[in-house]
Amino acid sequence: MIQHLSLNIEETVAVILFGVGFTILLLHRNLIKKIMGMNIMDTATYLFLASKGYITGRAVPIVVDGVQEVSAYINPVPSGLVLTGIVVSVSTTALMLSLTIRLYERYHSLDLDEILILAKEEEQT
Amino acid sequence: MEGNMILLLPMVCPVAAGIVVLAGKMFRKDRKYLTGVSVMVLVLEFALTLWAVMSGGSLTMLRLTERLTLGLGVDEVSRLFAVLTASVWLLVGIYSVAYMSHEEEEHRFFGYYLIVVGVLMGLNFSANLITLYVFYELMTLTSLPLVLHERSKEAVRAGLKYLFYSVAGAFLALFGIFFLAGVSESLTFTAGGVLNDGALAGKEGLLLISAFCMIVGFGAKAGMFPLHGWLPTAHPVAPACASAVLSGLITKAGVLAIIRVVYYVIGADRLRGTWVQNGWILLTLLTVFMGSMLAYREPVMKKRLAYSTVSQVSYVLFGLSMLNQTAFVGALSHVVFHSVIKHALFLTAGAVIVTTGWTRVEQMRGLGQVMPKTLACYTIAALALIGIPPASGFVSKWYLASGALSSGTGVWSWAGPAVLLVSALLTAGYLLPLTIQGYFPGHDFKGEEIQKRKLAGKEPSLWMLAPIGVLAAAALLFGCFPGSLISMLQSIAASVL
Amino acid sequence: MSEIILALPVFFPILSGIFMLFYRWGKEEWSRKRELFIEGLVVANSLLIVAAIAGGADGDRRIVLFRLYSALTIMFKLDPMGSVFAGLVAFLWPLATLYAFEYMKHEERKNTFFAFYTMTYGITMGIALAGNLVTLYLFYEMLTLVTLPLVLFPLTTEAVRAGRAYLYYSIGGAAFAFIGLVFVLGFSAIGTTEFIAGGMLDVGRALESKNVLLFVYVLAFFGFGVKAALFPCYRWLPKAAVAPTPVTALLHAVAVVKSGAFAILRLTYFSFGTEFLRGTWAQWVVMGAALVTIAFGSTMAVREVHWKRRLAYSTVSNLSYILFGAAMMTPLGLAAALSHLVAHAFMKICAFFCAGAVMHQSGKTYIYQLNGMGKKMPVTFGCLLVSSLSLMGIPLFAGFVSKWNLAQAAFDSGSGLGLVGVAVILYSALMTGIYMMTVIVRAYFPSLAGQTEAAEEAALPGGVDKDDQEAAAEVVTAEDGLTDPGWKMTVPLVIFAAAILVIGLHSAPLISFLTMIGGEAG
Amino acid sequence: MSRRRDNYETSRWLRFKKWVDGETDPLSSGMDAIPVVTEGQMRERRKNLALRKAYDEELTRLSAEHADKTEIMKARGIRNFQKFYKVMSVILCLAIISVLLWTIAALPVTGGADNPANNEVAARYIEKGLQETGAVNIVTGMILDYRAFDTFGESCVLFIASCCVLVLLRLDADSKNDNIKKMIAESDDRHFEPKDDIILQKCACVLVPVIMIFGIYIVLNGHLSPGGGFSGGAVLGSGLILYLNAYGYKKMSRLFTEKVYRRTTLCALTFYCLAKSYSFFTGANHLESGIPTGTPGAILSSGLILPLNICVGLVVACTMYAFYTLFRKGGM
Amino acid sequence: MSFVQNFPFFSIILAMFSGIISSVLSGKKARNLSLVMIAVTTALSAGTLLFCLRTGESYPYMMGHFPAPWGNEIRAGILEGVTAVFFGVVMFLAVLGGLDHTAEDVEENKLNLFYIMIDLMLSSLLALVYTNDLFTAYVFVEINTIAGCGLIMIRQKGRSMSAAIRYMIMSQLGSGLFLIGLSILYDITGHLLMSPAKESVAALAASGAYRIPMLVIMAVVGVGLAIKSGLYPFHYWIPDTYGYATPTASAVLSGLVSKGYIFLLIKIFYRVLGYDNLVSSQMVNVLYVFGITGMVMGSLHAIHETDTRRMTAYSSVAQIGYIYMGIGLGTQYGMVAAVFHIFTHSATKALLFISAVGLYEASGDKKDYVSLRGAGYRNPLAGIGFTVGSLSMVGFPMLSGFISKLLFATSALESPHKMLPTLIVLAVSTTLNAVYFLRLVITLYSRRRPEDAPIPEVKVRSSWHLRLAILCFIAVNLVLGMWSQPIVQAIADGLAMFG
Repeated sequence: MIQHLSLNIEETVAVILFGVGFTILLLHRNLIKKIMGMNIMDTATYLFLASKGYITGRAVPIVVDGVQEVSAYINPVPSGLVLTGIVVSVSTTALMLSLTIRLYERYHSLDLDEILILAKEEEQT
Repeated sequence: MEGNMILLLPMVCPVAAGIVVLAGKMFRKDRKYLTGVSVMVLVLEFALTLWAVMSGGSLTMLRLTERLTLGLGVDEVSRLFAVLTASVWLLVGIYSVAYMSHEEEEHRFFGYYLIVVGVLMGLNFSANLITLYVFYELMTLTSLPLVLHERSKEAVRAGLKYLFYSVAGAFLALFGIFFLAGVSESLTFTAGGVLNDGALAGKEGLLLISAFCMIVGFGAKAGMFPLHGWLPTAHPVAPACASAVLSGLITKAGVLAIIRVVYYVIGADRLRGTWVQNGWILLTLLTVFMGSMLAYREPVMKKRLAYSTVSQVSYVLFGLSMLNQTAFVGALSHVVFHSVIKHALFLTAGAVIVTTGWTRVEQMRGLGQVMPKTLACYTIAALALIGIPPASGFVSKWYLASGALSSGTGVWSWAGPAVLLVSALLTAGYLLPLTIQGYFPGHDFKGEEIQKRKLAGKEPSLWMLAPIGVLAAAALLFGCFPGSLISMLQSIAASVL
Repeated sequence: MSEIILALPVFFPILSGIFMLFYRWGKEEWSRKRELFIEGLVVANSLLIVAAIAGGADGDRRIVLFRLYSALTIMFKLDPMGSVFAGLVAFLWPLATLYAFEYMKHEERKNTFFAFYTMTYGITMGIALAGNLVTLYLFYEMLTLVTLPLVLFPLTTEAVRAGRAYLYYSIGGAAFAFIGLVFVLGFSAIGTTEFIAGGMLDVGRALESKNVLLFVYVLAFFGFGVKAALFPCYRWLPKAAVAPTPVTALLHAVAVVKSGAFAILRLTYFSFGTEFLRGTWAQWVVMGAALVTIAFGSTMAVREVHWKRRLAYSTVSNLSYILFGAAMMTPLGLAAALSHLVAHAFMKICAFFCAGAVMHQSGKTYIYQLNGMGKKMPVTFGCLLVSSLSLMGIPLFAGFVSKWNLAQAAFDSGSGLGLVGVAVILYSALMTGIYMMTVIVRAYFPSLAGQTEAAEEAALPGGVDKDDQEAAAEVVTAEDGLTDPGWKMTVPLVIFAAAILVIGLHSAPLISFLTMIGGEAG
Repeated sequence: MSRRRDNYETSRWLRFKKWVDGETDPLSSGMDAIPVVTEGQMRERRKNLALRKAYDEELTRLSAEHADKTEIMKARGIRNFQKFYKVMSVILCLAIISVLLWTIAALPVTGGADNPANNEVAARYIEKGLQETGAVNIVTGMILDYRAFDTFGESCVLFIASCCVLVLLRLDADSKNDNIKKMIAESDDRHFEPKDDIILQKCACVLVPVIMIFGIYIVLNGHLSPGGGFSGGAVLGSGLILYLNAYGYKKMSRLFTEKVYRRTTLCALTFYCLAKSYSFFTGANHLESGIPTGTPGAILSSGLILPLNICVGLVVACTMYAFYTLFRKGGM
Repeated sequence: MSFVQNFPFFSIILAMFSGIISSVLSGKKARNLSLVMIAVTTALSAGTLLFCLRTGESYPYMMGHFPAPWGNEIRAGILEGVTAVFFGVVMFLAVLGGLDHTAEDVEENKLNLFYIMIDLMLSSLLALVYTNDLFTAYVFVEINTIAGCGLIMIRQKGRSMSAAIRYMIMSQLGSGLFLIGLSILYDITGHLLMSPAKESVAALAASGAYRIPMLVIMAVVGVGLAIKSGLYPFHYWIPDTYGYATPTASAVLSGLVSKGYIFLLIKIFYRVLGYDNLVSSQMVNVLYVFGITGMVMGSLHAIHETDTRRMTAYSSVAQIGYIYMGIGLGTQYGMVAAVFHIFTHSATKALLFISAVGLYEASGDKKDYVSLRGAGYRNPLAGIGFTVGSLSMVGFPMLSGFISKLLFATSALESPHKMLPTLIVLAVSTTLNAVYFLRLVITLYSRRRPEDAPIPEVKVRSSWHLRLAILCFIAVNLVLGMWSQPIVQAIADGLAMFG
């Protein structure tokens, strides 16, 4: 298993990163850190995907000199998926950051638990 | 409704009269009306009973369901009980006319008094178990107002206690009835039993349980241990005349029911030698002894008499439990005798209460100076109850003891008579002190109270004295001339055993 | 299309009730005209039912209304057992309505009350006429809902609590009954849940998963048993006694609780089938539960000093008589259960109406407040006497007949638990004697030392709180000028009392009819 | 619990811990501009401070020994729950990592040419992509033609995200709500804006045109070389942001207002939507789309890909710029 | 190729397009556009449904010029049609019912943004329903998530924003897991379109290769979507989210969004992973356990709640438990029941949220029990609506909840081991539902007490659209409850088409 993991070193790293991101998302109370965790998680997934598309010794899938053989290029599909995924992650990051800004303006805190408590108190008063 | 309609009359007539008395306004205002009508109805009742007894036959009143009919019929046992009831009821009724004059709401007493006798007649004439049960329950309910009459807190409590013991007993009995209905063709009383062997197969154990339940259940009315508790509570609070009939006749309704169940439905043979018989004997002997002991220790007169009833009625039950002819004769004769005697005793106690207000035995020292005649009657009755020959109690006890000895029930055949004997001694112990203290109060007795209240020689009125006298005389006479009664009882015994 | 007469008695009152809710009746809040309208409506419906029954109740007449789902049809069917319940309700309802007019005289929102009251009639009919388990379940749930406003009617905190309890219990029960419904549907030999005398289970398949089915039967029994106030789930019934008396009387002594019992009968005899159930552990479980309830209900009734609650506990106990009969799973058992269903209806409605009459006339609700009322309200207490005696099971009254039948059936079934059952019934009868006769005695023979005693009794354990004690200290003896209520109350009372006597004295036709039903279904 | 030293506050461990927790601010020694705090902000802060103080007091009160027992239990419960939660999350994450590692061990080896992923799908993209889409960049061809629906969805993600940010952060000057007016006043961050920073302006003067041209290049050559609408748009957006930073809102608003932003986005997306709908519709109904693919390698080739790239580029550029401005001051 | 077959594509694009257009419209126009669009979309979906019913077949629809393994595809069948129609109807009514509140809660010049989100939400839901491509599904899941977040936070209160950020965090966890599952799946099959992916999966399953990754894919995708749809242990975001959003948003989120994910999950189970593989891998049992736990725990939480909106939200947790329980039963029939419950629950929960609006209006916008006392008299129609909804939740016959309960129960009969637990939990959960819903119903119809705070301004009569929406929802409920047979049949047929 270890050997196989070392062969799949990119994925292994990606997965560990994914786990790190996941942990941050769950554990940290600071919203900015949560967002970072989320980004790490997303990025790890893209790394995973991208490494899946790679084929040893082949070129970027941009047709050069009219060569159109399969053996010449790496798999273009994961690259496309990563492109799409990046946009999605940018969007969600932006959204979360803006939420964080609003919440910080309101409660002067980035601690999610504290924000929840303050929000509850605010509503009660 | 088919059959001899005359049987209905002793039932309907007093009930109707009772309702009229209860409802009519004029009875509340005018005492004369009330007493007059009541006595007349009682006399009429007596006549009707005799007529019905003479005419015999049977009557089907109603079909409750397909198999449950309400029917009346006349046989030897019902004759005995009916005549006894009617005559004693009449006497007590006459007594009540005087006794109740110082109570409130007399119309209610007389109303229910009349109704109860009607119900009792129904009970006596019942031709089957269901009818018996119906009247048994009705009797409980209609006699309840008699207990409650005083309406004091104790009276209400006592009334409820009476009700619950009776109802509990009745429901115990009902268990048996439920069972018996399933294993018999009909529940019509037939000497020797009506059970169907085919249906009974495999349910013998259950039969015994049912029989025992019924004995204990109906035994509640007869004051048999363990359901005897109501008697000593109910009697002291009820008017003396009510206590008299309660202990003299209504307890006998329980006896009648047991006779009917054991000898006319189940059949004595099925019980002989079983645990039911043994248990039953044990219970009766326990009751006999316990009743006497309690009576002996009881200071309140009416309560003492009540305990005495507990003990005495169990003599009857003991006789029945022996399941042999002689004892049966003894039992039935004791029914009659005890009824007569106990009425006499209770009426005396009532007379004492009315005249002097004394309720406790130790208050009654020197009673002989107040009412010697009454006390004389009391003494006769007491002697009869103890069983001193030639008074009546002796006859029945003789039959009971000899029946027991010849019953072949092992240890019971001699233990029973021994207990009876001890109990007779105790009876003497609790009844005679009144006589002795009454007539011979001793040197230290000054009779201050008697003098102060000018009670000396203040006999109760004739309305009260006469019934007591008649009853005391009967107690004596039955002992002297028991022949015809005994022969009649023997014929009954022969038919059922 | 003469079968439409089966659907009419169900929908006519429901629709009229809805109409009453929304129709604006001019200015005045209440008028004689409306009473006449409602009474006419109820009587007409009863006549419809009578006509329907007269047209033949052999189970062949049916009407399928619509299909809820593939095998689930909403269907009415008039069979003998249904006609017993239908006839009973049809007899009671007009009288109860009459009584309600008088009782509700001083209340507000009468319109709402009577609208729901009338709707309940239709829905109870729906239960009686339901041709299959689904229809029964449907109307069973609807019954909960329609009667809820009636329980809530006083809108006091107490009433709201009672309503909640009622609702939770009923819905919860129905949820468990639902399991039964599903299993019956799943194992039905005919693919639907239509009631067939003797059950419709595909026995071959059922035997394969016998224990599961038995377990489900027990669940469903307890589920429907909630409405019939089976032991662990009885609490709602005494609480619901806060509702106006016509509601307590008609619904919580007759329509609603009997629907539960009726549903159990349907479940046992017409769905699962006694063949399948008899002699299994399930039978012993349900019978045991019924017996526990009988004993428990009567005992609690004795402890209770609030009159209506006492009667409610009595209902708890008496309903389980019916369930005991049902659990016997013999033809005689069914007949006995049905006979108690009929008899208890009369006895308990009579008793409740008496309580209601007293409350209406004097506002007294506790038993120690009833001293000496028997003389002032002779008709009321006369009827109460009749119903008490009948409840106790004194011969000549209706209660004896049903008890007799129950005991006969128990002996006939030959099971040990049956015998225990007879003993329990007798115990309960004794308790009935205690809790009913104390009332009677108090009413007719008020203790002279009433004052002290009332206070004393109020201090007894048994749920008497401070207010009650104060109330007890306040009024002990009956006031002057107390009389029997108006004819609208007394007439139903007298009719019920008479009915009790008639059944008690001449029950042969009824019993033979019920035995016939039992013979078919057992 | 470790033994508490006297100089614990200055201990190395604490400093390390603070550094790890990010509590120390290397810039804390007065390098940042001193913000001018408005009165409203102060009030808000005071209020919040009071709230937080109350919250802290609540906590201390709860942990005080003579506090109500049940509340202590509650507080302890919360603390225990937090500990439990942390432990559970760590366990969960470790579990996820190990499960995924386990999975990876069973997956095909990276870079293998025979991996299942390298199947006929990828083959056709490579072999016929040029002919079918006209795009030299196979990835572009794939995402804008073969799998254009995904890409359209992706644009919509961006669009809706910008809408959400607008909802959250846009402060409307014409709003009737007083609260919002106050917020607008407070968030006016010109205090922080470098005022005519000459170095920045000169740099920007040089850089912005280059950046813009580069961005346009990337967008236009999306089908020929690495790049495309998104990357180009991002470059364009950064150019705009740089310009804004150098010259301020006033000058920027001559060039780029919210109206412009909206219209650009609308036009671009509408065109995108209509064009792709046309393409989808014709494709699905097996009709000829009638759009020439052109000569491979030429700028004006590969059918709709070029215009779509332009659209995406516009949208992305606008959105990036919009994000920036909104984050900064809630409006353009 | 019939023109009708274009309808699914039209409906998705139409929804998107109107969202894009709305960005420059005024709030009012955007609202009207949105309503018209939803109506048209629903009509188009109905057309699709009719077409599929008539032909009795499903069909793929190429998004572009390239067929299955290369180009994007959507796919329409009976089940998709039914779901799309249903989602359209619920969406329309939810928007209609919440109009007033939306106008109050949302700043006037952000109103168009709200409707953009509604439009895009609908388009993404439709795309999730119709999609035949896993990656498309991922992208639209993201749209859905962001739109949902937007709907929550558009009511810019502190709690709704904190709820939104929680929602976002949980959703991102879910999306991340979903995406990683997708990546692994792509790695071992090489396909993103469902039909070819399914073939590869079947081949792999037959050959026994890649067992572990397959299992992990099931788990990861299942958990990811379960988090997003709020299955019990992952439900923490639900109460805040549904409780503090504007009513339309609550109705849409609880009624549709979570259901969209569940539908997608079912679709992936059937169309990609293969239902038999799923059953044999014991994954269903895990879902089953989570489901029945959720059924009970959600209700227990709901009982503790005093805020009625949060209570209704917790009830959603329980109801989602029902759906997963149905999926977890592992039978075809259980799946039918689960899908039917998707419909039931969206109709009912939306009805509850919308009619609660009417009740809050009549109680000075307070949401706790005490303030709602007697609200049923103050706003009768809303009271009736809420009562009907509650009864349906409790499983009252003639209402939709009964049928789904029945379907669950009958399907439970087919699996011997899960039969009794299912039925008992069903019964317990029904009882618990009764406890909290009917407690509220009773509160609605009980009299206000003197000590209650007075109601500031009582708006007795709701606007016509609220009343219309409530009436329509009640009608939908009744239809589902009384004429369910064709719908269930359609679901069964549709599932059969899934393969």
